[in-house]
Amino acid sequence: MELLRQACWLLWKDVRLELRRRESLMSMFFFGALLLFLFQFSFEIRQDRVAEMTPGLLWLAFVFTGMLALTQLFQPERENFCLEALLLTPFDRAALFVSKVIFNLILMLLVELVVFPLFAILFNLQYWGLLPSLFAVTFLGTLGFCVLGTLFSAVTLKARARELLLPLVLFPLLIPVVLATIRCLEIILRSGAWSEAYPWLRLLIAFDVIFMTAGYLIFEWVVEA
Amino acid sequence: MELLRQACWLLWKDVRLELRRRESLMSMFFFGALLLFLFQFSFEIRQDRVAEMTPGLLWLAFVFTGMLALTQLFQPERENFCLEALLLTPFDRAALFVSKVIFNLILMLLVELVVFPLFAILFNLQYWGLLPSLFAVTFLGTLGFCVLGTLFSAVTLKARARELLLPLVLFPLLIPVVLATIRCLEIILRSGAWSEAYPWLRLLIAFDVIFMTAGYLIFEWVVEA
Amino acid sequence: MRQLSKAFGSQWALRDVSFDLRAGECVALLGQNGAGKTTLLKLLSALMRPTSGAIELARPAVGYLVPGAHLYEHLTVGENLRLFLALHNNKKTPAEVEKALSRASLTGAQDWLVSALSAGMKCRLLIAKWLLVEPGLLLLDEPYGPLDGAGVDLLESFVSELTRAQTAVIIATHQIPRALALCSRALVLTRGRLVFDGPRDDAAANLDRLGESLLPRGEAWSY
Amino acid sequence: MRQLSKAFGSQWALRDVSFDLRAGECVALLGQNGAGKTTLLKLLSALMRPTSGAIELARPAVGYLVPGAHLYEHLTVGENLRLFLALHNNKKTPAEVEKALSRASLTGAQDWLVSALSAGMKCRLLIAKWLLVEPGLLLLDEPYGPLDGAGVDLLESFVSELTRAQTAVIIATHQIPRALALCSRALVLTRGRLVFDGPRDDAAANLDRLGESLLPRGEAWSY
Amino acid sequence: MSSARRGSTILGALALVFILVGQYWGLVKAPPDAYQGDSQRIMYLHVPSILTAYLSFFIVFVGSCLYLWKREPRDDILAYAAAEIGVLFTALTIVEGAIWGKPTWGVWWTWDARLTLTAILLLIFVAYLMLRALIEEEQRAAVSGAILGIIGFLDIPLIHMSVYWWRTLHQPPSILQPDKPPWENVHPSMLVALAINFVAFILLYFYLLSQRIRLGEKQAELRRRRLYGRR
Ligand code: HEM
Ligand SMILES: Nc1ncnc2c1ncn2[C@@H]1O[C@H](COP(=O)(O)OP(=O)(O)OP(=O)(O)O)[C@@H](O)[C@H]1O
Ligand SMILES: Nc1ncnc2c1ncn2[C@@H]1O[C@H](COP(=O)(O)OP(=O)(O)OP(=O)(O)O)[C@@H](O)[C@H]1O
Ligand SMILES: [Mg+2]
Ligand SMILES: [Mg+2]
Repeated sequence: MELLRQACWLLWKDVRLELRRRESLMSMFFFGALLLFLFQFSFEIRQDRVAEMTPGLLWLAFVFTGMLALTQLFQPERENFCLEALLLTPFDRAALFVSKVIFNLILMLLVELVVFPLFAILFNLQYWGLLPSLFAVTFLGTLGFCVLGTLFSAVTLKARARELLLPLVLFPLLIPVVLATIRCLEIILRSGAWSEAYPWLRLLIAFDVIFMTAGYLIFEWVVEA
Repeated sequence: MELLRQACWLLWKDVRLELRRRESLMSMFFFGALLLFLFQFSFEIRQDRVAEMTPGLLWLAFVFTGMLALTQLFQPERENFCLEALLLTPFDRAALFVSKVIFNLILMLLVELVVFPLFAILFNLQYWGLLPSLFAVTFLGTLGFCVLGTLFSAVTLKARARELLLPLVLFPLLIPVVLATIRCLEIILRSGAWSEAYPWLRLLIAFDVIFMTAGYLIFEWVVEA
Repeated sequence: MRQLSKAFGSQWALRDVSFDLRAGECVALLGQNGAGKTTLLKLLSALMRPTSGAIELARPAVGYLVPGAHLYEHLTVGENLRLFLALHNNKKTPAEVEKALSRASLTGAQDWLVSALSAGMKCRLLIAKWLLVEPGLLLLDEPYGPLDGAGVDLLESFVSELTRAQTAVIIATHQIPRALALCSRALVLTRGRLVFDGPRDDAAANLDRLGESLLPRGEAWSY
Repeated sequence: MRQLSKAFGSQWALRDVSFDLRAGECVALLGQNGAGKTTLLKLLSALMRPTSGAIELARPAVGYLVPGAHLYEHLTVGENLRLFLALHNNKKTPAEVEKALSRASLTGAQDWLVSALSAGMKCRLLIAKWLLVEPGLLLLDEPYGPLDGAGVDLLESFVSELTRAQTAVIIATHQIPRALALCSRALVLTRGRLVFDGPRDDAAANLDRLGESLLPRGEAWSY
Repeated sequence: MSSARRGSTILGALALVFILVGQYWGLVKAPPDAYQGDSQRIMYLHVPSILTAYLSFFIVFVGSCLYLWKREPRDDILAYAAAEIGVLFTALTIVEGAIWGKPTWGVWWTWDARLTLTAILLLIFVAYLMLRALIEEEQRAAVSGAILGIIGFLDIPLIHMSVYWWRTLHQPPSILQPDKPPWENVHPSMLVALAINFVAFILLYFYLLSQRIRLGEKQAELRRRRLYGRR
């Protein structure tokens, strides 16, 4: 697959840029810890309320990380006309989209991987058994977030006025993704029953598929001259 | 005052750039709105708990959107060696600090101005009468946030993994601001009594004063070669 | 190239420019500051869309060299080359890469960050990159600027190699004597219009008439 | 300038460079790619700290001109000038600003965004900026690159004006004939060391010996 | 140079002796706590560790100030070294506390003011190390570190105040109060054990610090050698 090969190279480049040393990963870990501290200071999270608040808090952490990552996502391409350098090569434009989505996803998943257990320890939650399902749902939500976010971030790369409309369309689309994920998490945490979560889950998957396809198709137009 | 004159020019420049591109404001508004929706869907905020949860939620939303602005605060200076161009002029380095603090403050206050009423509407709150005091406290907190945030946004200008590093460095240092602001807001919402909030308020003011002074004195080292 | 025009806002940067390029031809693109040289090259490289007109390319691979741009500053020299070669679907061996770098006097700089290179070294690196990619049409935008004597030699031998390999080359520059010595044909732009298109000797003879400020006062421009 | 040295990591970019500058002197700074010219200028402009050695300046205002850099792309020409003049504590009137712009052939470009300027126009804008600021020491890093003939004339008249006003000027360039014609003194760097410091005629006579690759093969470098 | 090395070695040896004696005293000679039993013995490590961590923060501050003022690489090495060892001791305190907390309180962690403060301390130290690691250019990294060292130190009293108020003004103090040991009826040998361990930790701290400084100096020396050649 030509597309995948190119996407891998682009991904390799981003990863290279990010981790010349392993400290970036460490910073991820402490970042997760920090967010939980912040929550603790903002709301008294009492034991009896934790289960109820968990999905919201977790997603707050993830969305925040995601947004921060998005502002910097295309920074390497902004500098020194590197986007032009990429466009001069005959690569499939969608490969850039795929690689940035994956890069963003990796970053967020790493934070999530840290935050989940930390959350459990610090707030004394007993959801170890549910962890796989929680993670699966979160993954779907994160994917949707990354896809939309990458598109959004690519659009702001260009300052042309007419394209400022696109974020206006894109951004509200994030809300259903986040909503569906939170509801799913809530249901799983409350009852552990997948069956109840199905409608939300289907919605989530549908969103992911639609946005990925749309992004894949639209991206060439977004970055092209 | 030479310093103020220079700071005004630098501020004028930032405002000009922002008006032309609207990059920071747009992403901040979107993110702020997204956070509100997130809160709305994930925490059932009942009337009896409002006083307790509102300050945390609001302030968290501000801090997070503020973080977003901070990662982009020095973007214009990063491009095209403009920071060097500034350093070539014999201006007082502290003027850059002052101007960026004020600019960041303006951005955040604008966002707060929108988020406050939106929040009130979304959650059916009746705190219109308290609005001035709430705003005064929030202003003090926001100022503290902007002061340290600007300082470390400049410090981490050349760091890798910047979007994670900045909050990592900043948040632990901001804990007094976060705690003090939230407590003040809570006290005001609960009882409307200033007297109870005094110790916190004093702490907040002390924080603002100490770090404005420290930042002012130290900033020269931050940007120099 | 047919009737190429480009407007920015309400202003024409390029007005009805038409010309043909033969394979293996080397063309000097001359013109005052703001005449539209860079705009023309960007249109040719498809980094910009023409407001009107169309471009037809026989071999679609277009190389565009702007000194100092188009490199990831925080990747090393080797990483930059590997990335771009991979995206160009170019299967050069490491030995060939090493050879191109040594031609550009960058041996041993493989593991340097690009941000640690001097201006001339970055330009040499870009030359090495296009040397490896072998594009069908190469556009050079003021390539002489940061190069020292040896660098100019490298650039010119690189260009003549390419033209021998049937690549068309366009050089936009203000170093008129050097460019005319190297190229067989010249295009002159003035305020967005193509005012001259012909063999270099005609250009050299008519230069004063074509653009008043192409040469500094009193410059002898023998080649 | 005393014993100036600068190291990057474990590598010297500049090694024990010492020289004095008199007011009103014009110095050509020559050297191969990577010789350390840019590094030296950055040290002089205090944008970099020397690893060892010290710089003493009689008049502290240092101007540093690098074509294409040091401008806010998303501000207009006028806004850029106003900002930098204000920060330089320079109280030029709008009429004077207008005059400097018209000297740089940028009349009417006041309200253009800098990102809409061509490379040469940006360079002219920088010249206009330093023309207005009148620094005590001006450093030029490869200023000829993007300038057309008229631009070179502008630059050179600007430089001679400054030297007449007792400003010292250092020009780092690969356009050796032009630089030597303009300057009274030359410095030659080779791999970070100052190998020549003397009047331009000595430099011109010894150029082949000083750096093998300063000039392209067979270039006649009369001035 | 070599006398400094000898001093450092003596420091290390002394620290070792004191640690051994202190451990003997703490683990064997001091009686078990009346309420907590043997688990209380971890206090003999716990309290000295946090003390050295505080000391560390102060040294980072001093080193940072000196560096910004004089620009001597020596001061930067000092600050960096102190920060690294500070992380070690702060982390140690938390781990010991957690180990202690499990049997006494039944949880590893609780949001008590003192615990929170220690954790924030750790986060600041860690941020310091991250900041330095993620900035490529050496001088930049040193200056950035110095700034964080100073600001962080100035911030400590404010953080301290806010965290304590957070726990006291806001809600009744938690049932768990690690800071109120029954001093009235402490056995004297408990105090002796604590004192010996204090000395031991301080000695250990300075030993580690001197070693870490030596390491930093060696690295600087190595860089210099690469530049100037062997001399
Ligand atoms: C993660 C858990 C813990 C942390 C981070 C922690 C941190 C600290 C700190 C910072 C101090 C020094 C405070 C000062 O002198 O002002 C301290 C002292 C002390 N801690 Fe802990 N601690 C933890 C758990 C515990 C536990 C579980 C106990 C025992 C039940 C305990 C008992 C003590 C005692 C007895 C002192 C010294 C006496 C005093 O200053 O009043 N700590 N701890
Ligand atoms: N992005 C843009 N927006 C608006 N106008 C532009 C833009 N880019 C170029 N122009 C205008 O188009 C004209 C041609 O610019 P171009 O960069 O092609 O000139 P050039 O021949 O390359 O000049 P130089 O020799 O100085 O590099 C100029 O008048 C310039 O102001
Ligand atoms: N930031 C940096 N980090 C590491 N090495 C650097 C850095 N900047 C420059 N160098 C190295 O220092 C040496 C001198 O570079 P400098 O840019 O001063 O050369 P120059 O004389 O300006 O060359 P040119 O004519 O190509 O512009 C080069 O070997 C370069 O690789
Ligand atoms: Mg051009
Ligand atoms: Mg240079």
